[in-house]
Amino acid sequence: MTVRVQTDDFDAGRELTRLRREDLGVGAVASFIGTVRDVNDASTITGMTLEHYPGMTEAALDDIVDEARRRFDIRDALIVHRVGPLAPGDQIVLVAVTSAHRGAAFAACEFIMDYLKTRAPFWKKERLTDGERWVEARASDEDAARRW
Amino acid sequence: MTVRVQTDDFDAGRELTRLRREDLGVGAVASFIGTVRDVNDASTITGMTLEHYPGMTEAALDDIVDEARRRFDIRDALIVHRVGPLAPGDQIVLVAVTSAHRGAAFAACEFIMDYLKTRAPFWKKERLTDGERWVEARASDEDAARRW
Amino acid sequence: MSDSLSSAPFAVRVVYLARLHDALGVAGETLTLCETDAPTVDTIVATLGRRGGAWADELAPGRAVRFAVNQRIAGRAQTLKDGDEVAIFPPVTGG
Amino acid sequence: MSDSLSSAPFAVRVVYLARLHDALGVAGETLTLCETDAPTVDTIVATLGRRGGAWADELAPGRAVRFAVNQRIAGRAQTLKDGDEVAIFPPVTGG
Repeated sequence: MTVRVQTDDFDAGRELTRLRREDLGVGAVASFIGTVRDVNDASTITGMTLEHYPGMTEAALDDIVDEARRRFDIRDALIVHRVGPLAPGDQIVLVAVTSAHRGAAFAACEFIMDYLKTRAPFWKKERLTDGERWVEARASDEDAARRW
Repeated sequence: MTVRVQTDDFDAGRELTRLRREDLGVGAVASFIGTVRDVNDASTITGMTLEHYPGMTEAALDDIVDEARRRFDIRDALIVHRVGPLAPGDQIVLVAVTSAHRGAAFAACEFIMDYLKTRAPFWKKERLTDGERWVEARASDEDAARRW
Repeated sequence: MSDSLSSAPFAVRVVYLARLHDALGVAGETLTLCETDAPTVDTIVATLGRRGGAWADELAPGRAVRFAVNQRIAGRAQTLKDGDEVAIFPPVTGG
Repeated sequence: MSDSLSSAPFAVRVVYLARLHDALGVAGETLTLCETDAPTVDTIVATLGRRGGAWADELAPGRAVRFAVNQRIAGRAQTLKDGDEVAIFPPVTGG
């Protein structure tokens, strides 16, 4: 079980290989990568900065992974989340879950993303062609987290 | 939209990068990797052979991806499925889906796996310490496919 | 078999896959059908089942068997025409 | 403020994050509270709101604001003790 917050990019393929390595009980690896789009709410995005609450971030992510392990029959899980300045196309977050059978891996991966979106202390500030703006939280993310 | 059936292994990281490359409208990449476990139904598995129906396989996978595109708001999708002899730990299948928002990518990825498990002409023959056996289809896979 | 116009015989390629290939000991064969029978996938299953032995076992009612006609999933009622390829196989287990 | 035993003043570190940091123009400050008030997160919100201006705007009832006490998500009713760190921030938008 690994949680990392970093400014550097990550190599998703290598992270997935490392997560399941040596565990021949793994039959399923579900993963999610969030990336920076070049448009949001009809505005062109030239980049964004991801801010976080350093003292709290890792602990919040650890709690989410712990909760996923309690709810789903999974073997391991990984969250890597970037902070700092990012450009369109850049990777923001990687969530990966291993399990024996695919149902638990899919469910835990989506659960972790839904909880991360509503409980982990990250904030996005978008750069537009004419200034900056803080991204507003979406009601749909609250709805997604309440499903579980 | 890409579908490949091959004996060679695949590099999941490179496949994911290629799938979303150049498309700055992608905000979400959901993926699944199926791997060979070293145990199944309480027997030790020393390897397996994946057989398929060559004339039909690609067309069946194309149909599944087409159906996913009709049902979900996705930008692109990829299936890579291996055939031939495999060892425990080996990768069997990669399914990856890109979309603007994560809900569609997660749903389409799981949909494609559920349909692939019940509609694509692949069969697994496991090697045990004392012989071989054809893997039996699971009722849970039929149930999973019927959810959609 | 008659070769009159209304009951022309025609050929269908039958392919056996996975467990059926192993159990029947052949990868495939060509069957000649009669147009007057309005043959379907079920006609082939019945014909093969009458061979007895592994054929009767593998194709017995209640055995989970799936079909494709010309590389598309098909049901037992699907009608056949000259040149069709009929595949017979167990439920799939890929992924 | 009294310094009698039953109403000892104590210090709480308050941290402003993301949009609140920008709008309030400070990253954080130390507030002194009185034990007799049985102070909660809401005590801090009310105290800050009375400053008017951006403080009143950002912390007005109905604005979506979230809290953490000692780096754990907390509600407005959570009581505070000496040395606590209270973070005030908008709903999160990571991932």
